[in-house]
Amino acid sequence: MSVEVVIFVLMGITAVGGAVTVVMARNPVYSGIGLLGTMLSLAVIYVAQLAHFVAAIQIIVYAGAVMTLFLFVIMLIGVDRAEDTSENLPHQRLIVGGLALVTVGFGIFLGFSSGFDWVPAATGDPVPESTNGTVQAVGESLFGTWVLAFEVTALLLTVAAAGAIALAYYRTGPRSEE
Amino acid sequence: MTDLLWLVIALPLAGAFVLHFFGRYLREPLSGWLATGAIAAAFVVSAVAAVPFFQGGDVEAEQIAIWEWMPAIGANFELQWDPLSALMALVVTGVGSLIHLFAIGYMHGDERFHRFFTYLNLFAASMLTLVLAGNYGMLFVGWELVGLCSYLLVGFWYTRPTAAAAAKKAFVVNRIGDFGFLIGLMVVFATFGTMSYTGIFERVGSELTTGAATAIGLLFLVGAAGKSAQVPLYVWLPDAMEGPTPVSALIHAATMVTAGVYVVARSAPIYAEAPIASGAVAVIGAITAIWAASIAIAQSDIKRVLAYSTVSQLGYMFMGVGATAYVAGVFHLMTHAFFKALLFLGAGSVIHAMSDEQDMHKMGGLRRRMPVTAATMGIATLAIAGIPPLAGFWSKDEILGSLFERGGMYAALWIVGLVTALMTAFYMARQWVLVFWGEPRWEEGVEPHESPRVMTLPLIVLAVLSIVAGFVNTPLRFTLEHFLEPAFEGVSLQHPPEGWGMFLLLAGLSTLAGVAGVAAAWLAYNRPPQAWRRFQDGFGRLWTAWENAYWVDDLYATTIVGPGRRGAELAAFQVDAGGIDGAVNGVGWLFQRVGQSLRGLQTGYVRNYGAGFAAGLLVVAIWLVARGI
Amino acid sequence: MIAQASIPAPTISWLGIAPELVLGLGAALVLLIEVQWKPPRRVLAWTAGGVLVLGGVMAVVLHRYLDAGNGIDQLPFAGLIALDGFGVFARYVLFAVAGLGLLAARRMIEEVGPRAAEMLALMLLATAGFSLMAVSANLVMTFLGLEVGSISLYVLAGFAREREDSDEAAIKYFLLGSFASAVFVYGVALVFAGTGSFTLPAVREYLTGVVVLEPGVILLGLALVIVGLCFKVTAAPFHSWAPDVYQGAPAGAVGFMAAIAKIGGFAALVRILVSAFPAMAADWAPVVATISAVSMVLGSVLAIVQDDLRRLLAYSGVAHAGFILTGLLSGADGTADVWFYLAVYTIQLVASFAVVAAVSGSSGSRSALADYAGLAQRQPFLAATFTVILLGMGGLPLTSGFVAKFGVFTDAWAAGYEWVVVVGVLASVVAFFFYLRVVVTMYMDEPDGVTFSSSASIRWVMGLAVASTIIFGIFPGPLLDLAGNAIPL
Amino acid sequence: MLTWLVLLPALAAVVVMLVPRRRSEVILPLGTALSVLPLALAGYLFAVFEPVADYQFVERAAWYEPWGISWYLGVDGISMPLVLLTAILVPVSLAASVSIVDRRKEFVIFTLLLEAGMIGVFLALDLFFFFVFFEAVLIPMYFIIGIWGSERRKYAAIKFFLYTAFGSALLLAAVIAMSVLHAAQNGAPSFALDELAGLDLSPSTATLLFVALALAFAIKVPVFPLHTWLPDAHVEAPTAGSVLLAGVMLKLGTYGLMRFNLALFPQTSVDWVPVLAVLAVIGIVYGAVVAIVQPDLKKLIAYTSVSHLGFIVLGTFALTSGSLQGAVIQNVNHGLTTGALFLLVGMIYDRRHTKKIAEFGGLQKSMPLLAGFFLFMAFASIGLPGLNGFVGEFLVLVGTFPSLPVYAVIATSGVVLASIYMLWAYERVFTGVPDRDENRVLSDLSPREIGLLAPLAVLIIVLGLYPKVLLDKIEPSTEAILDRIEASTDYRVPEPGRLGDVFLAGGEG
Amino acid sequence: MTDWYMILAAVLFLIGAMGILLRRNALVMFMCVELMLNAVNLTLLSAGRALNDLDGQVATLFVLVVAAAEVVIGLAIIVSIFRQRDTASVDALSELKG
Repeated sequence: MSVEVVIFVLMGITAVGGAVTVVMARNPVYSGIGLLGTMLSLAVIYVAQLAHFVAAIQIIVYAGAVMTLFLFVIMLIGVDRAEDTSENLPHQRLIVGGLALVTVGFGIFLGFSSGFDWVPAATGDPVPESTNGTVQAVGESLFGTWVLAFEVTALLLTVAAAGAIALAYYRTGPRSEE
Repeated sequence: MTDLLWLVIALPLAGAFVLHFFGRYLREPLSGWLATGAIAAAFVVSAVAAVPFFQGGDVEAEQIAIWEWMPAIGANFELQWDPLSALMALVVTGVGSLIHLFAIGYMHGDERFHRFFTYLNLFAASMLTLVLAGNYGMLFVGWELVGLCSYLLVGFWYTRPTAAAAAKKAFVVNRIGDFGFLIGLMVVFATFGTMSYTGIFERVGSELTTGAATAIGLLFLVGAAGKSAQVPLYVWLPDAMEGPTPVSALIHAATMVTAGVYVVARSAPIYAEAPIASGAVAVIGAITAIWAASIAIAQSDIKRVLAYSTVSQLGYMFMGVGATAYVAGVFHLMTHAFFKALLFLGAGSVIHAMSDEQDMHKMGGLRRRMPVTAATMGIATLAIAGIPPLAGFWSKDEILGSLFERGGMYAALWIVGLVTALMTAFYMARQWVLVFWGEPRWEEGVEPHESPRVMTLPLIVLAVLSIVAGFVNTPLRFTLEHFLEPAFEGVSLQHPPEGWGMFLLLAGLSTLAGVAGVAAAWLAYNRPPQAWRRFQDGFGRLWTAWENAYWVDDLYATTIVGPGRRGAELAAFQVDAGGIDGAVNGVGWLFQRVGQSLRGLQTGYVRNYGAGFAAGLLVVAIWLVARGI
Repeated sequence: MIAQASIPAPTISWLGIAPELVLGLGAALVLLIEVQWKPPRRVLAWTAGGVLVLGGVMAVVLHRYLDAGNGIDQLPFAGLIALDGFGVFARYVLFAVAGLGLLAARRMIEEVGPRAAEMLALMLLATAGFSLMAVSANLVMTFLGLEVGSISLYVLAGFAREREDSDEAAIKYFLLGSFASAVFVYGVALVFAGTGSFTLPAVREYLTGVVVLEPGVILLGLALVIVGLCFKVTAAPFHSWAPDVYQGAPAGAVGFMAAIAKIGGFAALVRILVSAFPAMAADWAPVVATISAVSMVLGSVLAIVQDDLRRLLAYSGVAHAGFILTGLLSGADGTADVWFYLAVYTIQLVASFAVVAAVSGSSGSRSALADYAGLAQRQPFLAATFTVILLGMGGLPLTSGFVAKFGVFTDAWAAGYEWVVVVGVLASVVAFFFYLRVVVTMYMDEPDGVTFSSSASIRWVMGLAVASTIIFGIFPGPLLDLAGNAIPL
Repeated sequence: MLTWLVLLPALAAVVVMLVPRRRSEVILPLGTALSVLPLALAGYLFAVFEPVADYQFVERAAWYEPWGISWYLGVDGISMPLVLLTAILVPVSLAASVSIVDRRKEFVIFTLLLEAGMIGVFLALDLFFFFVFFEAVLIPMYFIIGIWGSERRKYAAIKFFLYTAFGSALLLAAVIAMSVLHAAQNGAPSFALDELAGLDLSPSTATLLFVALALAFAIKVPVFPLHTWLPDAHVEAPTAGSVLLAGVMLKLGTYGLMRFNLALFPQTSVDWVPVLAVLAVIGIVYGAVVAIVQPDLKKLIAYTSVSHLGFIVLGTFALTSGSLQGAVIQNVNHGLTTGALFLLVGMIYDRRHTKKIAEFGGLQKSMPLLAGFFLFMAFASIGLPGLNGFVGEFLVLVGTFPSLPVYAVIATSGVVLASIYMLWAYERVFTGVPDRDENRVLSDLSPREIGLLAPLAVLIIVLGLYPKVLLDKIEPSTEAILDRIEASTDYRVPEPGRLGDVFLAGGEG
Repeated sequence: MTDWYMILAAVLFLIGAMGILLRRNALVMFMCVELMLNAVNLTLLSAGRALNDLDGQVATLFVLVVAAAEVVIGLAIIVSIFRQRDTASVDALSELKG
């Protein structure tokens, strides 16, 4: 049993646990914490898969920036308390449960059918060198073959900035009472 | 001369045309004279064209093409000129001219005077088209056009609801007959590939099976029964008396109603191949003859008596042509045209004089006020009663003789004919007596007077004809028979028995019937009203049945018209509006309903949408993945 | 070891991305001008318009350059984008529709207050995003373009903040949109796992070159990709956001939003299916056919019962998505017809919402069908042109809509999907019903005292749209020829 | 030349469109005058039309090569009379529309566009363009009914549109299918009628296509039981709409059946004769029966169309020389007669503002001329020999009998029923004493109205007495259809005389 | 091993998807979207490793950026709504329907 397996089992459990927390927690703050747990677990798994740079970004961007933003908003709009999680839409849980059941059932069926290969294009065992996600390796790729995509993220951020401004910054006149 | 034969049709047609468009600019009598002139000219033309036939000898029938109409089915405008059509044309134009003349007086003062003559002329043209047609297609043109004119003229006084209804009834019942006639035409075309007389009669021997011939014969009989008012389609004719009396004389006595007889005579070569159809014609004729005669006995309306009499006499003609005694049938057609036209015109004269009174119970004693009318009508009455030597005697006797000679079933028909003759004599004499004899029973303020010359002149001419016309075909001299022979070439004609003995016996019998009828009527009716009422009561319920024409109209109303209308209403309002259209609208409604219920899926809750999305996703995913394993 | 290795300078095909570059820079320019000078909004609008025109010019230049065929790399940026007829046509349609959308939004720009610059920038960026999505030959690139465009549209949907509807539209659009994006990108990841490549031509080569014994993961990825994109193009049953968003979003922008997302979505869908997965056509075509049929039926039937014009147009859009998908069934043979359909339909869509904007006010929500009663008497031009547009969307002969439907149905029939065509023609009859309902309301109902206003820009939109509808209806040849080259690499 | 025939009305519409709204008084005269131009051109073409089977004045230009679509026009003996009929009825309907005051300009434009479309349908030899025109005519008619109709106009307009659009949807599918088949068999798609006629179709394919086409056309005709849109549309439409609807648009269906179903699927046509003949005969009887009791004069006439058009369908599928000629000429006849009847009902409506038969009575007293014209047209419709209606019906019946004797016999009852519904209606409307005050003071026809009816009356007489003007030109084309059917199927047109041996062989055993 | 990573990713994706369907707090729903994107990242990365292809990692970065941009806009929308309605429950936003 290699180290990777150990890491996978441990982190897998925490990741799933975090995810379940996100969905089940009555308090949005706990959901946020759960999400944070999942992200950190995934970061560890990334490291185990030699994706150092991605793991770092995962922690910086997700755990750092994104989650902070989430928690900030939670606090800002004051939903940091337990809420009623009972279902008010008729049949919603039934439907979702059914869908989940079908999905899981189909997944298990696939697992036993042995006709499903997750990475059929893989030619053999992973070669550590080729996917060692150092900053340099990733950077070369990012600024080489992926340069246009990288530039497009600039557009994305412009959109985010302009959108955020448009949505939140200006206040128009008093709301019309309808 | 036959080159100009088309003028026979064209002249009255032109008259109608001119009158239609310019009639309103003509002063009253002028339009009448114009119309009369047009048909008189047609008479002259046809008389001149018929000269070769009178001269005798081997005169071939002629076909004169005018123009192609529907060549695909061999129906073109072409004229047939043979003795039969010549005779018919002469009768139509001759009697027609006299009736036109009469109408100038009769219609005096009517606000649509010129319109009346338009229609009369149009009728004459149509009837001439019918009789001169060289093929069944064109014959049918005339056949229908006379129906149209009948419709127009019966409904001439359209503000009377009864007149309008009668006009419609006449046309519709005729159409029912046409139903058969049209199918007959289809069979003719399907059998021969043409509709022209010559084409058909050439091929009768080779192409025609008995089955087809019988079919054609029976189908033509249906049409003829409609047009010639035979049982069971005669019901329109009594109602058609709503029209002005000259119309009744011209259309419903002398000409149009004889078209059925003409068609059967014209189709003699076909009937010759179909004894069953021939027999059917005769039987129908016999039933009609006695049936209508019995009704006529009890009628009180002067024109209705004549109407039922016409029906009855047409039945006679049918008996004649049905027994293949075509000459006899046509002979009776001709004489009947004279005396029945005379009777109608006389009746018109009476009605005219009595200020439109038609009930004979309110007449009586008119002979002193209207001597000419009384005399001429008396002649006509004797003629139709079959009193020798008037015209009716000869023609009727020839039919009866032929029936007797034919024997078998036809002998039974002969007895029917004899009884009918008795009844005919009775009811005609009854009419004459009721109208002209006895004491006046006029309503207050009615001042009868003799009709003007323009009306009496035709009466006199027709009276003369009613006397002499019988002599064209007597056992002494079969002039008409020889005249018509070329038209019935190749058809074996039925004749009365040979020899004077038989003739005298049969003639004696029928004369006896006639005399007996006249005498009975005289005895019964030349008495005060109470007396003849008692006489009538002696017949009990039978008289009521006759008076009400055996309630046939009611029967038709309850068995055909009523259910038909209810059926139509069912179809229109239940089946069509409810069922078929309901189904169509139901589809629309269904779409709306489905749409409305699907709208329920769009709840507005984003999580519901998500679930729908996920469900769709799952289906697609499973579907695709399942294809990969 | 870390410091020495220098990264080689990438080769940049400036011309290849010139149109999008212009748009991106233009968006920045608009924002800068606003920050710097706070000019009248008219100036901003004209600037944005100019940017669009310039972008369009770039697209034309690129087209000419490609036609000249002087050895240009058709897959620049290591295959991130493809320079092909497909992209050329996509850009034309996108820029034309965006231009019309801008024109239709003219009044909203005036009314939206100080946020005009953001709105214009977002419109330009959305155009750029979907344009990239259309030219992208790489699934990740497609995802990026999709997100650039979609996120801009989320914001536009919520732009009329003074109306609660607008918020609702924005959050619904956003949540479901992100969900769908996640699905899409998961599909991309699985395709990558299955084929080892993000690049469409590479995927195609892999799939045609190798017999994949266990293609489950590829098919799963493909399913997710298809569904993700079907969401964008409002194909049923992934359409449920559309009616709500169209109804809630500001009228002035809805036409633009709806049209441009459809173009981008379909461009990506067609490109991915035709360019990368022709080998799996036997697998995806039945699925697409089913989605198409469901869309046609569901969209038509639901549109019948709508009382709100915007929802009606949304559901009709679902039906149209179904119609367009039928053209996809014959693969590469059908791309020309799909593009023709997309072009004429999106123009009509923008024009329809221009009328909505004219009647309800650019940010207003008054779009109940009853409000259109008597439009013919009050605004004859608007009513007449709208009628032509509606009939065009209905697919009446002599309009471009008919040629478009004819084209895609022919493709589907030729591909052996006769039943889809039968469903399609029947659905188009149902579609006539609801389009005619609008016409009936405009022409045959009496006005109830509502006043309508239309501006010159909206009349321009309508005029252009009607002209294109009729001209391409009678002489579709040139456009069809142009679309005929729109085959993805 | 033919292109101009299509374009002229469209251009006329454009000219009318350019008339400023304030000069609305010139619009109707202008529109009428302009609509005479196509009539003149059609008349000229008719005059120089050679009585041969081939298509004449053919024009063909590629429209979109890759799809195999071409602008392909031509006329033959089947379409020529219909083109002429269209060109005649449009000026008449326009001139009859003085009572339309509201939005008159649009009305004229729609009518002219309608004419362009209808002529296009008859001229198109390319199925694509046939379909285009077939469907395009719906829109102007939809507006004419929907805007200028009476109370339930919206319902009627939408019903009309959807019902017929449903039919054309199937037509579209069939057209697409044929072009795809042509591409599969000959390498390139094509929509040209003559080229599609050469398709090699399996029986099942041919049946499906035949049914799709037949359904589309049957709805248009309309064949029982697909007829219920017709009474609604007719009743609600304004006079001009009814005239053109009954006069021309129904003929699109019968024309389609003859032109396409017979030409493209000879064997299937022969196989399906019983089905269509049964429906046609049901339509004849049923339409007539239902017409009898209609309380609305216009609806009554509408139902008579169901009956009369049944004759045309019957004639078409009886597949004999006479029946086909009869069907073609009956197209024209029905157009003239029923068009005139609708004009007359419109004239009554203009005066009395009702169409309910029960409201009338004795109108002949106040309007003798109108009554006269009505009666004339009624008799033409009944099928009085000497008038046009008879020629068609008689040819159809007599022509049908050899091939479908039983149907012909049943169909003949339609002739009887026709006299019942028409004459009963006439009796109730025109005869008797006018017992309502408003019926007494009606003004008779104006010279303008006479001017509208008189040409139709003249045509009715001319066609009744000398149908050869049309038959000569029709015959080669109908013969060509029969030749084609005989050449490609086992069917043989029955020869005269066969009937005597086979159908009624009773006597000889 | 790769299969297990992929399965883990799939499970996370599924949990995220269920969260969106089950929770009505917009913020939590949005977190679930992030969860799904993380699952995608894990998939990309694991597949890239199995394929010996660094592109998987690079693609992960782009998904990450997209997620960040989405967060910005999503939170802005949520804040905007909260300001108007005092609620973060999406169930309260169901005026548009039918």
